[in-house]
Amino acid sequence: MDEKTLIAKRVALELVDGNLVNLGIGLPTMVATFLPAGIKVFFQSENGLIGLQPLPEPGTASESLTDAGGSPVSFIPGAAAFDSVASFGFIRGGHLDVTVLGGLQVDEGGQLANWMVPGKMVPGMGGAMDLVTGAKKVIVAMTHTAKGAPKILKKCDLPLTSVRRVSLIVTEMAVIEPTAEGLVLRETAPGVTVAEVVAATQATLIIPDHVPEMAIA
Amino acid sequence: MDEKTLIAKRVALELVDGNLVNLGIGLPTMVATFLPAGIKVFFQSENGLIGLQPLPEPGTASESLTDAGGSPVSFIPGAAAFDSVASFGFIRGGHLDVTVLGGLQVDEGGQLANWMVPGKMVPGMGGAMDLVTGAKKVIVAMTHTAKGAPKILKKCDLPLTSVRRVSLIVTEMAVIEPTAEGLVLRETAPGVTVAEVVAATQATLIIPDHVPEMAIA
Amino acid sequence: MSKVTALADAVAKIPDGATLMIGGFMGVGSPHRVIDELVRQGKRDLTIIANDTARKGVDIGKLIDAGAVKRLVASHIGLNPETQKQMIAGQIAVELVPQGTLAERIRAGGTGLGGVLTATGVGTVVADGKPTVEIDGATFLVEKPLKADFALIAAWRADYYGNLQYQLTARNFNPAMAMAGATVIAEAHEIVPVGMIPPDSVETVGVIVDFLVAREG
Amino acid sequence: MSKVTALADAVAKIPDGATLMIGGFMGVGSPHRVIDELVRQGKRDLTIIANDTARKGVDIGKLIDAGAVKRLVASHIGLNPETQKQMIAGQIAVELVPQGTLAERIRAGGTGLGGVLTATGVGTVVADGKPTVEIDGATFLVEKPLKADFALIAAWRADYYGNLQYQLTARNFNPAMAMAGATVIAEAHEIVPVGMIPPDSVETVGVIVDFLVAREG
Repeated sequence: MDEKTLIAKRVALELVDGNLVNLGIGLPTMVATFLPAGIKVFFQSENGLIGLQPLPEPGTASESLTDAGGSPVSFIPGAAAFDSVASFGFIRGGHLDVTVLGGLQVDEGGQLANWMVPGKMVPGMGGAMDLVTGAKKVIVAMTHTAKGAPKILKKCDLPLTSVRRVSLIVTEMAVIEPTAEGLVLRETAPGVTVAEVVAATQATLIIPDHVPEMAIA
Repeated sequence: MDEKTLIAKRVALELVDGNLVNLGIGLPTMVATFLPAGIKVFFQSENGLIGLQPLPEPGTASESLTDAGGSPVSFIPGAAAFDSVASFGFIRGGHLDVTVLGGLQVDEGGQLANWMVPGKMVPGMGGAMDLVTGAKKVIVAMTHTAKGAPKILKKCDLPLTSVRRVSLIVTEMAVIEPTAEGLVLRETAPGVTVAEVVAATQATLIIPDHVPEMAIA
Repeated sequence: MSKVTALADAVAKIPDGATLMIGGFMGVGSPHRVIDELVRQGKRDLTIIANDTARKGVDIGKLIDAGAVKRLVASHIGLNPETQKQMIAGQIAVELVPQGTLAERIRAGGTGLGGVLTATGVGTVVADGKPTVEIDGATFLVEKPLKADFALIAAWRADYYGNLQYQLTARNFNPAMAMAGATVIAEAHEIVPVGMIPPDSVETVGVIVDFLVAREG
Repeated sequence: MSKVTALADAVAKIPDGATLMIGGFMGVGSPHRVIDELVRQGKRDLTIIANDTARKGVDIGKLIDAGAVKRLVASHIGLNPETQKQMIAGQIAVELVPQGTLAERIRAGGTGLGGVLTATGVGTVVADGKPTVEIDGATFLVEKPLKADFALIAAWRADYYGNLQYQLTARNFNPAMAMAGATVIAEAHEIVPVGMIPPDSVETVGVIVDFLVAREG
């Protein structure tokens, strides 16, 4: 299993039947593929849809229906469309149960930076600041390191996406929960030791007596 | 012609083709009956409709369609329904061309009091404060006096509806325009003298050299 | 995932002392059956947020008649003398709010905004005790968001997921209140299979509706 | 009262230097024909308020390619390298705004609110230089309303009065922008007789639309 699949499968276990979920573009989108059996969730696309699903077959795209990345999608029976004002009303108003986003950095305060690298990459924050500030549960799905350098730091040096503490960090090495006391190591990936996670993490991790292995199939 | 008909007919002359107009309950509602020929306006009902018209025939009422007073109405082709948030978005956002409301008092500053008599009548302001604050043109349609006592005063002693200066006062005796300089007497009703208007008005009126008679049929 | 619940069971979830938003405008678009059941179950000490209290013996007026209401936030109570009587007798604490401000405060509560900045009410009794802010030379009141323990909503058509459609002026406060209630109980004239309401016609998204009350018998 | 206007005539009303809101999300729901005509007429020094600038050579991207834009307010420009190039070269002044805040600022401009109170952006670079207010112990940014000289809107269906319906995720910023433009130019896939769109299906009310551009040929 490649690392992105591992991350997506582990994130999928966080979703609860009936949840309203927003998946960021890229890795987070893969989460939809790995929903546990019997779990039905509603996917929101912030450009104005609840009830998004992948295009069922080629040749059925509409120019009036894409995901937030601009790719053609479809909708489930019982879907609803709305404008951008209403869409962010759901997000800001706490009606969104879970958002899954990528990350550039997360720090010991659980604060996320994921929208710009000054002088290098200034794409704009899109909906990320609203999502991280407003969603009930914020899951950061990212690789543990970038070119060998840790992404989980004592303090983010990139501009923050929000001062709000994220709920969970899922990487190919570990599941880490930011708490008021600091970052708690909740799970390690199959074949990864606690020492290896600690070595790949700049931030101080709180290590419970027992750190189980991720329960993924 | 009774005084209410006179007032309604004169107010109707203020409406311009294509205007979006909100008529208050009571006397203002009568204005719709006296639209000049060739003038098409859209009536807004603040409970959620643009394109209101009277019920065309008995037996065609719907429990889902009333005016803001709760009376059954109908709609013209091209009408639109919306919720209370959107309805007051039109009003507050300056999209409403004209509002016609009743008045208890108007003063030399052109400020209107029309929503409560402390200790006596506390019905609530409903939409009046938003209408007077937000409409492009505010027309007060009221009798000139109440039981012989002037209603156009130096200073309102009832609680104000808005600090915004209204655009025009139309009574059965006169048309008066509040300006930065004060209340200007613009027209007198047929058979009413300037001296009679002045006598029935507590506020100081600015009297132009020529005060024409209301041009109503 | 059907949200359909028996009327008595849904209403039984509402404790004495709860804060309820109730949709409707002079009884049009009010959840008639839910209101009758609130009275039948003898709820007490309710705080009601609604545009008005209809007329004596009608809709929300029945809750007033039953002495079930200890606090009321509304824009207009002028057509229900019983409400005014209980207010004057000190049995109901009434907060009167301009209708557009009421709609925006409910919207702010449901969409996570910190408050409403409006010119409506500036310089009037409505402004008493409220902070103001200056923005580009104009003065605005800071009005606080409104939320409720329960939003009681009436719709024209629902599907089993709780997606709702409204009709004409029976829409009014219902869509905004559905967003601002921690728990949402909706009654509908008709419940249709999921997928019957096209995505562009859904006005309240089912994910925010908790209980759906069908027409009896 | 038909609002139908020839494309070239409608676009000719837009002067160089104008502030334009343009609907669409990565080109979905953008007024394609109006944008092409803006380029053809060689407009210069435009300020554009839009969610994004699509891709190079696509929709709003064509205005960027033409060097017609001197200022841009958007939430995301990451998929258009030309926009980033002109920003870095100092040819376009770019203000990046969180997507939900952008939507609310446009809504505030169109509905007469003094600003937006949001937690999104608090403690981040987005908050730099902006006032904050404390409400019940929480901190909110005060974000200013946005208005435009022209709103350029794309709809699915229009009637001759300018009532508009949108489709799925092609809705996005269009309805809010239609309220916030001093002059509104809408293009539609289809124009139908007045009365064909039921009142409950009208999403943008014709009274706020100034010019309607039909599909050519």
